[in-house]
Amino acid sequence: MIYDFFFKLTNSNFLADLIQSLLPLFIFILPFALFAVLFERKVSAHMQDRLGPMRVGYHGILQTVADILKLVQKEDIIPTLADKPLFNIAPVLVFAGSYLAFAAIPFSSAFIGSNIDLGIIFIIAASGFVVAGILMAGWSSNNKYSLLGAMRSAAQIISYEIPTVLVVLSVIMITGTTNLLTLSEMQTGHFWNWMIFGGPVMGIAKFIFIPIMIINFVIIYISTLAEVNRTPFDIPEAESELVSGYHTEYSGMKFAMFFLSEYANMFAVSAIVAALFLGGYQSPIGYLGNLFGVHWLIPIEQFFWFTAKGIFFVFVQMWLRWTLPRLRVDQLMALCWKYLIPIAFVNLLIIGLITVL
Amino acid sequence: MKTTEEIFTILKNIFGESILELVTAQPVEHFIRINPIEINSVCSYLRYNEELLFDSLMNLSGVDDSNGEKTTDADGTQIISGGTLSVYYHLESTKLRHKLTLKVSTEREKPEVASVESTWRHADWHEREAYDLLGIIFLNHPDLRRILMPYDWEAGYPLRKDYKNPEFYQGMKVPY
Amino acid sequence: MSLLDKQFNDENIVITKVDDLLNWARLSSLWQVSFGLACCAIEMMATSASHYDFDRFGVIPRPSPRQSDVIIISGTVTLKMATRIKRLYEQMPDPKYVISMGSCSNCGGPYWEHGYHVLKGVDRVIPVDVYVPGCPPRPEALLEGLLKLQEKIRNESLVKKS
Amino acid sequence: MSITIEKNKSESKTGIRTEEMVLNMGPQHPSTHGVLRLELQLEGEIITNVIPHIGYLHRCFEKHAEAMNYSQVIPYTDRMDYLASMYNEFGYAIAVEKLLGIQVPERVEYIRVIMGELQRIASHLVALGTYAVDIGAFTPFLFCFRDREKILSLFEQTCGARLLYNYIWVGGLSHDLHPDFINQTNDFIKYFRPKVKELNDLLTKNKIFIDRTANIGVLPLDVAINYGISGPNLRGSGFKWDIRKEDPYSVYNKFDFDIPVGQGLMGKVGDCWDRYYVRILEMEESLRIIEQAVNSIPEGDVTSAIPKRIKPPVGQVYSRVENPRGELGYFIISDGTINPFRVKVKGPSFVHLGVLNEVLKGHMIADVIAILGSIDIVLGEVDR
Repeated sequence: MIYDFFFKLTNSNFLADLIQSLLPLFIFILPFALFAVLFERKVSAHMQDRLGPMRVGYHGILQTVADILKLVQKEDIIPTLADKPLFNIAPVLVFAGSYLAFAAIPFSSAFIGSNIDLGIIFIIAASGFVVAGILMAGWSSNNKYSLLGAMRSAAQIISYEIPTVLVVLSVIMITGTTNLLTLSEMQTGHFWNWMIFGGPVMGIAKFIFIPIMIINFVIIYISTLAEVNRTPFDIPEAESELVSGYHTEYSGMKFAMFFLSEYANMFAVSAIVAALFLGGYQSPIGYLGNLFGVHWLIPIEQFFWFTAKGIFFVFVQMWLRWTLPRLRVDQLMALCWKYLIPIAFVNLLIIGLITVL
Repeated sequence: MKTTEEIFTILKNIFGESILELVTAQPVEHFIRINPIEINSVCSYLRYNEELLFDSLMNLSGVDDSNGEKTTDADGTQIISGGTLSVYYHLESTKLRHKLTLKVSTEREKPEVASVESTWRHADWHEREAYDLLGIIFLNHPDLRRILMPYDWEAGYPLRKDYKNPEFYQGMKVPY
Repeated sequence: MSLLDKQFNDENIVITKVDDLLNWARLSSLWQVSFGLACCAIEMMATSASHYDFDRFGVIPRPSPRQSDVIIISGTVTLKMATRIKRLYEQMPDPKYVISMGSCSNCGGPYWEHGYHVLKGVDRVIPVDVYVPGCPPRPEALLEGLLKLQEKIRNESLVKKS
Repeated sequence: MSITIEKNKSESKTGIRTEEMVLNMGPQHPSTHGVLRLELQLEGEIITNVIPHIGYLHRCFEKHAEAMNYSQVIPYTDRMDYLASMYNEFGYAIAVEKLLGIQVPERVEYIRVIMGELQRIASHLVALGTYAVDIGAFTPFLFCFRDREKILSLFEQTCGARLLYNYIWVGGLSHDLHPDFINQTNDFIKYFRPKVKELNDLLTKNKIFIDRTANIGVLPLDVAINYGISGPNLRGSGFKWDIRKEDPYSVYNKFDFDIPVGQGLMGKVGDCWDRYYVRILEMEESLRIIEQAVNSIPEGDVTSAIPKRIKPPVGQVYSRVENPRGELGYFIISDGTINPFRVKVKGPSFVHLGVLNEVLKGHMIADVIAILGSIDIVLGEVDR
């Protein structure tokens, strides 16, 4: 839709493509990271009987802007003993990796960076890309805390990718597609068509699917939480143990890249969870656009629903962070390998059996 | 429950000459003076004997008795020569609920005391502290290093009464 | 060296406006090194806790000195610690600021006379921007110190003072 | 931030050269509770040896005590264990009073006990709050500090200071209580009881918290006594030992309170969780003492027994009190002048830190923080 609009306007495939892919970036993703940082500080403050930033703009709205502007001004320190090329590339890789995932996320039926057929697989691959950046950062800093943080991080992200992929696989088995747009379209209608309630399947199979899919949803939420290193799985950057983990030695803008990509990642994984399980951009109650017959309103409403779902999950992540203590490395691995993976695997088998039958 | 006097008699019977005297002239606390080289064997007896069972060392403190000959240097610093450094041991039995104070005195020029670290692990750091601040050398201590002051502190032992502060430490001015 | 590190010879509207913006950013997001030394550190913690809430001014503790802008020397600096503080200060990226909190780090405090192991004032090893008196200073005093520091930053300029 | 001191190099069977990693924690580290430096020798994430380096906050208390007169020492005792200043003064005052052989009025003793117990709650709140941060939960820390502010404001109204009070003097107090103190303390007790429950809900019974602390850092009783451990750490190991009961001082024998001990509810007796939970229970016991004391406090003058000039006879005394962290002992030698000849302090934190190597071996890096937080040290007292 957006593509058509711009194609008519510019009469050029290339420009329309470019605009379509850059639009989400500028109107949503970049501002989102800024918003999320402030949101986190406000959420934490209000949970702790505080107020949070108050002095910069109304209730501190401009706090993150000031933070980023300040980080730009900071001296860019490269430790003498650091591995300079790797040290410089690492934040860019992490930043790119986490923003790459946004390319395939369907914000609404008309608003997707790139409608790839292998959408979900692409997102998983792109987020796996981040690990390389983190390892580079940890290794090249020549700091033991960074190294330990990076090792923990790599181990954690790779381990938790397995339950994520198993759950994604079970969704793919039911729907038979990896295209996120198609997947979202299949969950259209009311909320009982969402994958968490068994998806568009009808009959007895649906009632078997419901408990399984709810368990799957919990598994994928936990493992995405671990993939973005949030509490209770924030051991790679555990402040009280490893100072700040793999980005201990980074200052100025390079640190800002890690900082922003962390928050971008939070939304990316929430978006995946929303797209896979909660109907993506589908409204749970129908559209105003349909009601009044204003069809151009629908994509905007879809955009609203999608971001609302995403931000809700981001909020839950924050809520957990400011409530729970963190796990230890071995407990974290035990949770993944002893509980999440077997359960996800059993779920996958059951779903496979039912779909085959 | 045993009083200091009773314990003194028990110890005197067993260790004889190593137990020097029982001091009761001062207010509040009475104590037994012991030969500094024998202190560990006395302590391990005190700890393991069924009647005494002093399983807890409450405190170990080194003291500069400041009882030597005092001379004043040309630049006004006091120098003490001769006299003694002492170590006080406060023991307690958590089972029999009695307490005891021991004192050993050693020469200022050659301050050597047997370590009680092997009897109570607690004494480890206290002895290191006494070494650090007063320069009392504990024989047979496994790890007698400075503990509070920097490892490369060369200006002597600060709690001695004739200690003089250095002017500079690693390029930083020390006096006000 | 980036453009922002340069100093300009003459003043003009662009530079002063950019100045204002950059100073505003700097003063409203002063991240502190989460680093405590002694008694004052408890008051510093109390300042970041609910009742006084340092976060209102944009101050959040960062565990790593590489990511912080201000170091609050909160307590007695001993000779053994002084070299570490100096190194910590050197690890911070420019522009960086120092608040000396409490009498001990201002001048040795109650330990000035007999403290054989106390550095009489942290300014003997690192430059200090704001001194907060008190033993320990109340959280309000620390907040006042922060506001003074903000005032100082507000008056910084890229223009060379002749 | 980390410097390698020395590396133990060895050849493994495969011919690959391996090195034991030495990780330096501190003196500036977010969770060393001050300026402690731990040299950890690691094999992967497992600790093989720990060498604590202390003295980064050595403020020469004992030298100052020799150079000041008896009443001038009190502000310096405040600055040792700065989280429990009231109790440090309390212990020092008792020791000097023993040396002088004077009795203080009953009202003074009551006020000292109330202040001491309020201080115990405040100190435990900091201990529990920072422990939560070490484990990774931020919110309980801020809740604890919020409640601690209430106690500090009680102190502030009484003596004008928030942290270092100089309130308990030899033979008396600097001021009497202010008129509204009793009411406000009663209000505080009413306010605080539900907050303990809140803390329990948020942290104590959290599954992750239990996983992180139960069966970690087990300190067996015989090791504890051998190392001279006291206070909540000793009680966490299951030994009912509290100087307030065993060797009563002041007016503690007039109050009815229990001594909580670690029972190994979540794991072995003497683990981190037990030590943590003993502190929670102790706060409730302290509330009980305060409640009894404020409601039976006698009238009287608080400054009448303060001697004009403190000049004890030649002698010595070792006097100890139950500080929030354990047995705080003052060994004072008097040579008959107005200055103490020697004051040696046995700080509980100093003693407790010595046991670290024993407890830590074989645990993981993450447990270092859990164990260090659970033994609750204050560096001001370790280094004095």
